[in-house]
Amino acid sequence: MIFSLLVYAAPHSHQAAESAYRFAVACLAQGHSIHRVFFYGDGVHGASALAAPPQDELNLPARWQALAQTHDLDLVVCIAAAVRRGLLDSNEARRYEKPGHNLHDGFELSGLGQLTEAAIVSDRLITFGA
Amino acid sequence: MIFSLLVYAAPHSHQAAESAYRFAVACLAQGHSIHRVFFYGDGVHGASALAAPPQDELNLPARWQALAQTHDLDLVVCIAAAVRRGLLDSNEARRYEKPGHNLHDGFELSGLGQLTEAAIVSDRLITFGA
Amino acid sequence: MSTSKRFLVISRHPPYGSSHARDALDTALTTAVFEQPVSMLFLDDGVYQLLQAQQPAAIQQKNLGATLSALPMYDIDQLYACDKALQNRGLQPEDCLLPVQRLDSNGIAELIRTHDVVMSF
Amino acid sequence: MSTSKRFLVISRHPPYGSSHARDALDTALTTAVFEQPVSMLFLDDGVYQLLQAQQPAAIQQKNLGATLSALPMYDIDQLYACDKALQNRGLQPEDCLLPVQRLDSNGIAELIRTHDVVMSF
Amino acid sequence: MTLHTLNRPPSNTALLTDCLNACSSGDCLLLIEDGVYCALAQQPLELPEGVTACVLAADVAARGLQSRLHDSIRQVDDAGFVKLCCEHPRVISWY
Amino acid sequence: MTLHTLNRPPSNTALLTDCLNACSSGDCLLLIEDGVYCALAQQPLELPEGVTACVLAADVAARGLQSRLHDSIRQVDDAGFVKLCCEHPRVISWY
Repeated sequence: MIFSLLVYAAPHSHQAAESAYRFAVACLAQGHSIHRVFFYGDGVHGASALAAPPQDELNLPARWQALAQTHDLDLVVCIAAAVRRGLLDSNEARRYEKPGHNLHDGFELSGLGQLTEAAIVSDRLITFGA
Repeated sequence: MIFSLLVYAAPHSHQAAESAYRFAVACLAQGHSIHRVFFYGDGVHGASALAAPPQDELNLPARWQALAQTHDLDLVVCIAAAVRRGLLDSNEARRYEKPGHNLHDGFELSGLGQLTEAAIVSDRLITFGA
Repeated sequence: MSTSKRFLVISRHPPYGSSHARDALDTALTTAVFEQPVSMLFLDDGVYQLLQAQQPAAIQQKNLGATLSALPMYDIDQLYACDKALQNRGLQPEDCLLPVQRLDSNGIAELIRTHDVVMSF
Repeated sequence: MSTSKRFLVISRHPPYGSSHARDALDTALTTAVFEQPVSMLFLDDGVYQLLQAQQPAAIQQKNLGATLSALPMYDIDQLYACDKALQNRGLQPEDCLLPVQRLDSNGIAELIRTHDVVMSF
Repeated sequence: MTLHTLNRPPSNTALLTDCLNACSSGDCLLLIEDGVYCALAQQPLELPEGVTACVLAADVAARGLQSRLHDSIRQVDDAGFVKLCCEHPRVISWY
Repeated sequence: MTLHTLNRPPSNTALLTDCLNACSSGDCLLLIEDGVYCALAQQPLELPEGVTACVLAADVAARGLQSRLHDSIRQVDDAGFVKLCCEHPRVISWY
């Protein structure tokens, strides 16, 4: 079956961000495929390249990237939610004349339409929110 | 009177972050002083140098910096909360070997003890949370 | 995107205090722009979004009510609200900035069954 | 920091679902490290933090119960909980990982009056 | 005397109850952000004896609630919020 | 048939009520994260007819609730969560 996930909670603040990752791992372990993980609202912080959690907490951006590489899944961050919250790729950093960028490798910024598209082409859309 | 504020909510996600700023402005306008604004939990995102909100929304990190310059107040971000959430100054970026840093000018990372100290030396500690 | 699904966006939060209401609305609008049929259901404090005369300029936020009023222009005209949520808050049809169909529990459960994708905020 | 104030940290949230409980605990511990007298009050679902046998390894979180048990070592021994919150959840003293004084509404209001700084999470 | 601020709607029953139970006579409750929905005439607040309630005017206007407030509740502006903080030696935020 | 996930404790009465009201016969309610507190024997859930409830085992263990669950509620692991999603054509998250 084809799944897509909507992550609408920030890591380290709400367990929902971690739950989404655990669900994705379980999903792939059972042979299902994940079309896209879409990060929206505070969920965008799950794509930060600068997060340095303590060793006994999950480094979710790194985990997501590793999962995406192994299983060829799409990690898309809502661009409008990201930009206002200070999560930029190099393009947006240039556009807004900011001194740096902090989107983790393996993620891309795109529009909310990618959520709609994911819902259309997937058999299931599962939201993890707070 | 001497005030300190505790900001425990992220801008653009919870109004509490904006309420704290409005309160600070009103406070200073009445001739009170603010010893420190302490950013904790998701509140740390209020100190992002990369936030690029739409023009009709407040750019809180820039506003706080301007207020701090004019009124000589301390903007302190809880270092433990910040580092796990991907908000780093240049020191922490080096320590954790991250490719960049994103703490807005005018803010500094420090320990939770700065909240205790603020509560001790201020006449009032007001929390804005979510 | 040839296939089309029926989308339902549930909005449970009041406006302005958090970004939930705005995010729900943006999701519904985007879905409509992608030419998918989309309905909106207001539950709990979400019904407060429907109140007229919102003036959020003083708290430096965009007027959510104004965006809501524009929903029919985007072909989002299937708008529903929990009857009990409206009643408990004393909200009459004339208090609302656009007409919604009032549903009881059975109506809500049935509405869900007639949609393919349900997103709640 | 010669002067000293009496601190009260209120903790209203259950463990693990959000960072509120951990943040409240870290605040209390830091206050104690800075040699200020600090009390903790558990309200609402915050009383679930007191439950024994927490095993958060499976959800990759630190054991909050273990940290709570260490509070007396940091001279945080003024621990209070809302009696009604415990009762409604069926929590007996023997279910709890450390002893707390149970307070009714009057007791809670009085506790607040005897503290200088109150931080709620 | 304590100033209590509360920023959630009354549907958050546990929060409102805890806040009201924690009040002593002479305390003041200031409703801000989504807390202003607690000030509506439709569902009158049951304040403990000796406790007064106010709302932050900007939050009331933002939500279109000007005509729906309960009579007994006073509106304050941001300066009034600061003044209330000065008048009460202790401020607790319920959120 | 719909799978409903819910991740808040029962003190969030409005959320739980909305979720249960939205259920049809044949639906399943999966309690996750802080939602597992809804599964305790102490305050039994009033499920609509034809609706079953499960809890996510890791979240139960994390909170020390193993011995406190209501008899009627089945525990599932992460794989079971995925399976439930497959068995129900529609998934709604209540949070």
